[in-house]
Amino acid sequence: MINKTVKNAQEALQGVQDGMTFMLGGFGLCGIPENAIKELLRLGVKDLTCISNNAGVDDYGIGLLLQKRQVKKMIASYVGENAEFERQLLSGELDVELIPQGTLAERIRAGGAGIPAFFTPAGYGTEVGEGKESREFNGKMYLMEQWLKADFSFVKAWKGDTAGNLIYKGTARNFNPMMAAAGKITVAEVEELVPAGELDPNMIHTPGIYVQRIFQGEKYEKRIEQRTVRTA
Amino acid sequence: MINKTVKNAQEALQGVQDGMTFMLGGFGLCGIPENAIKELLRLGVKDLTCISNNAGVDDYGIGLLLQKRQVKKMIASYVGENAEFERQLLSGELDVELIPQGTLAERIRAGGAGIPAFFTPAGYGTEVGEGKESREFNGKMYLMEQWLKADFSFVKAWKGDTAGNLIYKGTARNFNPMMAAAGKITVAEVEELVPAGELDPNMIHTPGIYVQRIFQGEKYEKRIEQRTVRTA
Amino acid sequence: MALDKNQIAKRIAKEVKNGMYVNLGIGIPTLVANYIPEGVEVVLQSENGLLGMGPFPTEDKVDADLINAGKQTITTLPGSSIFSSAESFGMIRGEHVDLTILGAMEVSEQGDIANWKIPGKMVKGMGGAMDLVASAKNIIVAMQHTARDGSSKLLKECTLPITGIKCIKKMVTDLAVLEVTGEGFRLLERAPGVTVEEIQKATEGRLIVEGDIPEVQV
Amino acid sequence: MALDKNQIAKRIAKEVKNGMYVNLGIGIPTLVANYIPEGVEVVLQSENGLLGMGPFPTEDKVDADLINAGKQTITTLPGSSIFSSAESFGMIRGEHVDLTILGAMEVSEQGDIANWKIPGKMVKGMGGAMDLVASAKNIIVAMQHTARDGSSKLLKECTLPITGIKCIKKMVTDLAVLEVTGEGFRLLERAPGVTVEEIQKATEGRLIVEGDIPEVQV
Repeated sequence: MINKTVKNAQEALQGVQDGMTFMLGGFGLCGIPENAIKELLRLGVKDLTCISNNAGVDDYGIGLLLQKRQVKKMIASYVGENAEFERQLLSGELDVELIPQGTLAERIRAGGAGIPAFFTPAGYGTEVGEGKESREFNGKMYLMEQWLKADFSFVKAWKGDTAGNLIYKGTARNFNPMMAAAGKITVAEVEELVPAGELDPNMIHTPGIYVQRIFQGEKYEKRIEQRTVRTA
Repeated sequence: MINKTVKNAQEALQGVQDGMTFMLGGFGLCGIPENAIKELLRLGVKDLTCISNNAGVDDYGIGLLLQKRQVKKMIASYVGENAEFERQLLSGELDVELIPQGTLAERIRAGGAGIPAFFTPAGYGTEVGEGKESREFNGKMYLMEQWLKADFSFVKAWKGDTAGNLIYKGTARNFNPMMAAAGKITVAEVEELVPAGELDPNMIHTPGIYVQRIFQGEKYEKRIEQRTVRTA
Repeated sequence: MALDKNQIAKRIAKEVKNGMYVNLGIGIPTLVANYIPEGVEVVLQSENGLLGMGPFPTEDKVDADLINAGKQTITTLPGSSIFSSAESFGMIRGEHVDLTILGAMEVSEQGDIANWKIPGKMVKGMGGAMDLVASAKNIIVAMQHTARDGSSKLLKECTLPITGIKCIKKMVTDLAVLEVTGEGFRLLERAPGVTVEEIQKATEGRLIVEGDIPEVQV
Repeated sequence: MALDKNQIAKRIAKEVKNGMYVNLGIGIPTLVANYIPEGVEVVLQSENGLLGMGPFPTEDKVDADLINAGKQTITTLPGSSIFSSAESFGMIRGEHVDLTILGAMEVSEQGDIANWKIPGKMVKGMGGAMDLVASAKNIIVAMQHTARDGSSKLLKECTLPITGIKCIKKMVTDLAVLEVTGEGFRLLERAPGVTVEEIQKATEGRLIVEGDIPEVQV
């Protein structure tokens, strides 16, 4: 099997440049590529377009890239956890495209699956539909939405093998599988990297064909945004 | 959790009527809903529209429904293993719509996922594209294809639980997951039915929401079309 | 007396029928889960990718990799399943989810809803709300009848950027239970002790009152 | 002497580069797997939903639930993955598969291919062929240069219903290796002992011959 292993984040991000478009997996801070983000901070690349469901929080995740003004444009569905984001947006420093979450997920899936456009009812009749083609099917109105692709996709999985196969854990799956398929170069970081053959072929969430580089992350903080518990 | 269990194929197929549109999972004879097909034969419903990648072989799978003249129209991608099929088609007894395999898979996926239409390059410039809208994206030509849905979907899985969650085995997965989502009523038959809670939520191929009725099949013949072996 | 948040949730819980798959929005809708009647089996969908959302975890079971759409730590239940965001919204868009309960800033008498943006003031994004309202067969809005300044949130036309058009069918506010008919808000029930006149006053859009209006039973 | 099926497969195997994901059609293309050079690591995709197709099983390992697109029983390899048909064709349509090798009945000098239907005679369906030829970055056709009656299969225009337009880039026949340029078939190599004149005679479409044409090395 083709071996996709690289040593670390530094090697995995070779070729990353100013002005590129990136996809970053995760929902809130759950399932984000923590090590790739750290490396992007270290590299200091700027004028980035970042596609991610959220924009992190002020002091973690994509929020760190915003703090360092590395992001020119953000494409997301919900950015409510980030005051610095809101400040940059309202001041005009940051260009933002807000997309319904399902449309975002499907546009990314379409990018990976070679589907240049599709129709969805989400956003019809709202400002999301402005300037977009709309059409009726079976008496209901739909908007035409186009695929999204990226120069690099950064995804995070629970386990991965040297062939690039990935398994996610819990709701840390979220946008990661679609993004893995939609990147020209997909960098997967995993909590545990195992030799090809250790993962059950029947239980792979992301087939290795989508992953160009894989490495085991040095450390995962896995910060929790809303720690909610009940008494036993 | 909502319990989707029914006793057997007979109970699972209640409501099946002449003239309905069915989806049947499987690729060749691999992963076909053997028990549902047997029950359809017993019920003798006719004028059916069947959507399935293949049409079985002369004496098994959907081929049995063809023998009994229960099928009015077949929507498939490849029907080469079935002489009776070819006879009925060439004689005009059977109406057939042949669809590129990827387009078929995606139209069914679209039906389940609420996407009325999408663009694909497959079939552009061929007779498949006749009468269909075509459009250029990024310098390449695409056809617009519409969703497929069914009155009943019959799918076959390896393991299932009472909540309707399904796990397929090997390449018996094929069209089953998309069809499970595209049926108004989806009937899942499984080799082993277990109580909710026994399957790992992280390893479910088809979430239970798509399945209305589930039962453990009485028997699986699992006929092999091309038994190919090597000497050890 | 106007209903409090828990009473609104309790009233909405009566609309939840056995065997339903339900998506609950953030805020009052989340509380609905606490009032599902005994014997009514429902499955909660969390649009970030979970079917069969369980209660919050005990301290020792907290898992950063298991959160709901409100980013709260949660648990699974026997029979739960986990999937990608594309699958999750396929489920929503494909109308497999039977009921969506969500909050709103404004609802119009045509059933338009606004709940995602206050121009120049609040820009958080729509998250999954536009997909949910454009797709659900059955949507119930939980909200306060009026804003803090007393102005009505049940309008002829929404003034805020809308989330979806002609989609809201039913509403439970602190003052009333209403059906949105496309021609106005049909008053179904009123909060205990609240008069039709008070509800009329708090409703800018057309209020349809026919016959005797019973009190909400909670 | 014309190449036999195994020699055609062997010649095509030279086009397979290290690190490629490859989809092999039924017939001669399947044989290519036997000739991948040592040290060239490739992954075979089977469009029914398998990446990392292994060899045929030994008798005791035959599994009815593990077949390839030709319905043959097969095996997995360490690092294989299994997925649905929608995912499989997403992979193909999204151009993640690097190389497609398939058979043809006719190829035109524009690169059109016909391989799925003979009107009134053979109606088997296109299976995955239309998706593969419409999507692949790199397609090689393996075929006989002429039909049994001696008529050419390399034509100005296809006479049979086509599978895809302007998609074939390279061909290996029993007589020659050719590049399809859009303006004609550029002759790259000829089968050992076969003359350019013989190839010219067997080619109805425009044959482009420039300089010395070497013999195929197999």
